[in-house]
Amino acid sequence: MAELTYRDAVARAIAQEMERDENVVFLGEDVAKAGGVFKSTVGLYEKFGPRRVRDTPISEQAILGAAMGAAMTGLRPIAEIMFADFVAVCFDYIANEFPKLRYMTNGQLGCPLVVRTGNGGGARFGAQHSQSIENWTMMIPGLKVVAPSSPVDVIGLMAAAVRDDNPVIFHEHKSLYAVKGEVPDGEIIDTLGTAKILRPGKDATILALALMVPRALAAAETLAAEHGIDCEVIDVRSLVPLDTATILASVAKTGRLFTVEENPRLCGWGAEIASIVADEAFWDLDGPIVRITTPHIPLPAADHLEDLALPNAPRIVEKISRVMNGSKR
Amino acid sequence: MAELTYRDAVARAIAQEMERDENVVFLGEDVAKAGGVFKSTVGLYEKFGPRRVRDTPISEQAILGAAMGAAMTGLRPIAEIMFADFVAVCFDYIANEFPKLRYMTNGQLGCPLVVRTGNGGGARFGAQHSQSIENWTMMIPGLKVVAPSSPVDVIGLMAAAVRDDNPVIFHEHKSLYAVKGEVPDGEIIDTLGTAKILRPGKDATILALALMVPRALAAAETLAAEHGIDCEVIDVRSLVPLDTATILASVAKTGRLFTVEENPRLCGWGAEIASIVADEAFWDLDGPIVRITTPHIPLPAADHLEDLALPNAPRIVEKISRVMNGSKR
Amino acid sequence: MSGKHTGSRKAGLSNDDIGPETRLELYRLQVEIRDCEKRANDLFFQNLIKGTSHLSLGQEAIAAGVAMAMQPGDKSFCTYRGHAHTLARGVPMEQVLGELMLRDVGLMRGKGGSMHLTSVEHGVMGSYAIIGAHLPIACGSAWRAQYLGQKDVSVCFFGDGTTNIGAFHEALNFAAIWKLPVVFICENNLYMEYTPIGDVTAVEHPAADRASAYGLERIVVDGNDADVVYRTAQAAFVKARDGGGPSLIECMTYRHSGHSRADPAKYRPEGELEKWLERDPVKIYRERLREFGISEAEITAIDAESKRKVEAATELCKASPPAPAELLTTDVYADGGWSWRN
Amino acid sequence: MSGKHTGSRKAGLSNDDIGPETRLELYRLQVEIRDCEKRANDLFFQNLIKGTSHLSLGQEAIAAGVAMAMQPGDKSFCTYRGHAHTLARGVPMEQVLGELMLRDVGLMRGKGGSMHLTSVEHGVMGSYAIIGAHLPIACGSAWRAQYLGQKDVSVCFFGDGTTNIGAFHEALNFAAIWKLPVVFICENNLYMEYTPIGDVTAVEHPAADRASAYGLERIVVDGNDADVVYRTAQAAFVKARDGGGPSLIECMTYRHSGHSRADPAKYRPEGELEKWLERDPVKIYRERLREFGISEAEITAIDAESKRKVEAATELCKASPPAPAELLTTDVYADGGWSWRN
Ligand SMILES: Cc1ncc(C[n+]2csc(CCOP(=O)(O)OP(=O)(O)O)c2C)c(N)n1
Ligand SMILES: Cc1ncc(C[n+]2csc(CCOP(=O)(O)OP(=O)(O)O)c2C)c(N)n1
Ligand SMILES: [Mg+2]
Ligand SMILES: [Mg+2]
Repeated sequence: MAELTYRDAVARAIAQEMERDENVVFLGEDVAKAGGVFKSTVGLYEKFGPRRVRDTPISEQAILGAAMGAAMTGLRPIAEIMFADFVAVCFDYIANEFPKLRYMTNGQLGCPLVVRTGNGGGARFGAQHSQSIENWTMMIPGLKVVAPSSPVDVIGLMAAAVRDDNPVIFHEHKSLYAVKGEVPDGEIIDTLGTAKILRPGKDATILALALMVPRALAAAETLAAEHGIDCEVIDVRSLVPLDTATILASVAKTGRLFTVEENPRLCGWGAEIASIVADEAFWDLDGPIVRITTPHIPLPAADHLEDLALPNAPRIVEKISRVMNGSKR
Repeated sequence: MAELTYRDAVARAIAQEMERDENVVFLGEDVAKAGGVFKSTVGLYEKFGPRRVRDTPISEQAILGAAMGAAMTGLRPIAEIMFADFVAVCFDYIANEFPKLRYMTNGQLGCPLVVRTGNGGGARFGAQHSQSIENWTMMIPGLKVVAPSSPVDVIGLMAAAVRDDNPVIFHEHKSLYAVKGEVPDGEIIDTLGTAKILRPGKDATILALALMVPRALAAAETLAAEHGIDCEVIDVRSLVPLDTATILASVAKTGRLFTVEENPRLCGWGAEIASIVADEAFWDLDGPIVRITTPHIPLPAADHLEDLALPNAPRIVEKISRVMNGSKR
Repeated sequence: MSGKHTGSRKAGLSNDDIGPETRLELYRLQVEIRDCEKRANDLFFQNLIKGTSHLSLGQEAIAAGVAMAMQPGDKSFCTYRGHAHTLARGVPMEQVLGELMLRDVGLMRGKGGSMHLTSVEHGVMGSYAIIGAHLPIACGSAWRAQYLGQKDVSVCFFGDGTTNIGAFHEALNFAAIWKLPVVFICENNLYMEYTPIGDVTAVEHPAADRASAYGLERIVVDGNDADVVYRTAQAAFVKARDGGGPSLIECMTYRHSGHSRADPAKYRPEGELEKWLERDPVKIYRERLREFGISEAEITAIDAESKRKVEAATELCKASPPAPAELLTTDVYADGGWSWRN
Repeated sequence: MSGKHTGSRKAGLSNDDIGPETRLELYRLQVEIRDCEKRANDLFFQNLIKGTSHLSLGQEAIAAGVAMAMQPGDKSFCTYRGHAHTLARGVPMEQVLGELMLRDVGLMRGKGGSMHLTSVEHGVMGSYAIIGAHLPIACGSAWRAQYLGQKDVSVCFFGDGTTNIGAFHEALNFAAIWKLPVVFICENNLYMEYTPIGDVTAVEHPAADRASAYGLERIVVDGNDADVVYRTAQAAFVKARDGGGPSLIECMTYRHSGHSRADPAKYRPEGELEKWLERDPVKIYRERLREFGISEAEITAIDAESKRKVEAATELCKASPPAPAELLTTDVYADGGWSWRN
């Protein structure tokens, strides 16, 4: 058991998988000699050498295209797209190539690769370097999509992603890189498609992802202490596959659902889950489903404005307590 | 009043706007001399000449980038991205450039342009030429997004889009190009952000878009005739801005909501609307909100398989009648 | 048509580096592609082919010449205009026509359609319908070969219009700096869909005139002469296998039909097609065989066998049912299914 | 550093096409950019600049030389490394530093941040932070000028690393075929973020060695000599204004600091920085002024005035509040608001 940052967990996870399987290779911009712009891949180049850990030109399409070509012919590439926002310049691979290959070829070819991205806001980087793009990837059939919130989940889910025979988009959160957590020694493997109940509760279910998880947890403590509202907090972790069983069971118990989403509102992951619950658990619901999201705006650079935009614990507390008190239950 | 195809309505709409405003220019691949691969822009080159109607290389990023640069300095470009799927190769402009320019520059610059795309399935074109990508654009703050279902709406909404001072994504449906409809003579202008109740009803609200509109209407007739279920059918038309007033009023009246979406399920426009209704109209609901969508898969090329995938009138009837009968109301 | 490798005519049988066996094979491939493509065209007009399809009529020499230079294990990355390249690697006609007809007998049982022909068994690693996307993908396949020390070459086919999209540029630079065993074949048929390539390209030879931007040699060849294509490709493959890195070959050619099934190609200047029909690759090659003393009987036998194959394949396809409905949701994910939730 | 326009030194004051007035202005611009960038660096270490920032220390001659050659109405399209180009067009320091400090006094009142400096009033049409995106955008601005018969030129600045992304390729071809009045200025500072450009590029001069792929002239110049940059840009602008189409100019330079605020630039080989410091553009230019007989007093006055400006701007920014909270949701749409529903 050791304390590890989320940042160092990334490097450890990749190292774990590269050690296990010689076919795992890693490429991206400034990822090798420099250890990545977020310093999340420090040491990999030294450990695995220039054959397996490769710096690329600023050519995101070439990075993802090459990863795909290698994946479909036998390798297990991990590709970094530095800031998640840059997924937009290589979106063809995300939307049209990776996820359709197996289907279009009737199973003749597969695309076992992982795309890592530095996702999310909070670093005052402005509108083109701060987006939460989980829904850009969740909406595309044929991908798997995960977004860990803790160092141990980074390792376990990365291992599962690398070993998965499908294209997996792995959203790391930039504002979590410095966060520390306990991580067991030895190999860690987790399971895609599993949500985690981080705080059991009986009055309401709160779903959160990545940076929103610690905020939801903090809010739940305040809601319990100051408002007598006992929330169950679930870290969704995996958007595809989606652990609807855990979510539906929780809503069956609590009767109320809140989502805490960093994405701008429209078509966020919470919308999809809300629609599932409003269909399949409608009769379990004791009141409205409420989504707490970033407003549907680009993100501002200024610290005080960015802080206003992203959901935080006080806003979660305010919203949930108000909704729960106003409930016609 | 004349009968016009949806295809010809596109050309007429563009001509109407180009005649009105010399700053309206039109560019895209094979759009000028050849009149477009869907023949939807035939005659514009002849009418407005090579200065205003321009063929481009296969360079979607250059097309959208050039449209943006022209828009922010005074022109009113209409750009064609031939198949909506190709939005993936120029998604940076859709996601990171057009919609953030005004915000990032604190209002110093705007981006008044229209991107037309041939959207949707039904033509047996396979997984990379058949997608419904409304949600790719709806999820991005700062865009406006429309998807007309009839020739007259094509003209009116195109006029509104060209005159709007914001970037508007205009999703034409490939499988509607041959559809005919009555169109009044003279100038036609419509309003973005307005849904249309095409069939009033009291038992359930059905929301549909583009190709799903005629199918929802057909289903509603069958539901009324054979199942005694009187559905209100609303053509959403504009995803952003979204006419939530019309939708919420309808649900308040009917108590039931169904969406008919061509997109693969996850994070479709129906998810967003379902989440809005499950929040704001929860107490109006008499039963689950049910989304009828294409399954979350890439689209197959084979005709019989594609027909199975896209929602159609029988499937809509089957689903709605089953759900309405099983209602615990 | 300038540049390297252009001259091909040999004075006579002496000093023939290609030889009659290969020549007959090159001929057979071209004829079979020609006949199969013509049949595809007929089937479309009989409404037996739905959706779209993009023929290589007139461009057969490139598919044949490159494929003949390939070895088993080499990988082809094709476009929507990929029937020819798929057939050239030995994929049976009924699997190609069957996919065009969206029948169960098709290569992907109708799930992919004409634009996505794939036969991994024959080294056809997919046909891609988003312009430019497969150039980086071919780089990745070549990277795998380099990484694993495997000796296969990845070959990527694309058109003149494709050279103007960003992915072309990224792939060429990437292949060059990593010295990847990949060969890029640009089939310059003078048009993108309907627009002449010269109207939208800053250089005369859209691929070759850009080779130097990636430190590569400028290569333009007569793409209607299968011998020329064969020799040029062979040299590039040897270089790639020897660790010499990528090549970019621009083959000048012309498509006899429209861009896709529905295009009557009215945008062509008068006489252009006729001029190119004189340089029809099949015609050229038939003369070549005669020049090298191949008997008329041998030629006719190949012609007849090709027609027979097309007939047999057509019948087989017509008799084939559509795929079962269950196929709709198979193979989205590696577990064979489409489940995105529990 | 080979190619056109390289030689710049004049024998003496005679035959001086630039003249003392312009020279003093070129010097002033470089000094003010230098001082302002240094101040930005200090402010970052005082934690008064949050987020990121990318300095042009060492690259001032390019910003100054190009801006001096521009006319009012000409349009600049910059990158995240755009403070220098913004200042060079005459934007007051406090508006630049204010934006870096995310204060209300900033150009965009803190909404955009350091990577998106924009001052339409001064012809600065935005700074773009997605590599390559603004090259096509600059084409569009140039297209507008051409379309409306306006005589302004659009200038697009970018780095060496940017030449390897697809948008570069699309924009260059597009500009060339439409003969657009746009000038592309590549600041080759030898590195992308931390990776030497030579490690990831197939040619020595990432921009100039690709000019021919777009039918353009090969131009590489000494980017640390403001006179050279000024003359080269002037020629390109004249050509653009005369309908001669685009130019691509590669300016060789070096950044004295790391890529962005937090980068200590340890990846540089020993002695490299020192070598380039000898060719410091400000130092070079100070010597140039002396060479041309400008008095020490005049030089010192400019230096002093620059320092004064930086101090005044810093104080103004420190005193500026953050923007009011209401700004969060303004100017998403043209109606000034953010409403996506009724
Ligand atoms: C990104 C993208 N843009 C546009 C298209 C539509 N399209 C299909 S084929 C084609 C022309 C391609 O021309 P070329 O590369 O010369 O190939 P050819 O069809 O002549 O073989 C175009 C524009 C596409 N499939 N993908
Ligand atoms: C599409 C995209 N990929 C990667 C980045 C991250 N990035 C920011 S600056 C930079 C290096 C750019 O190098 P260069 O073009 O030489 O400009 P310089 O910073 O040296 O001025 C990179 C990779 C980005 N902003 N956009
Ligand atoms: Mg072509
Ligand atoms: Mg650089």
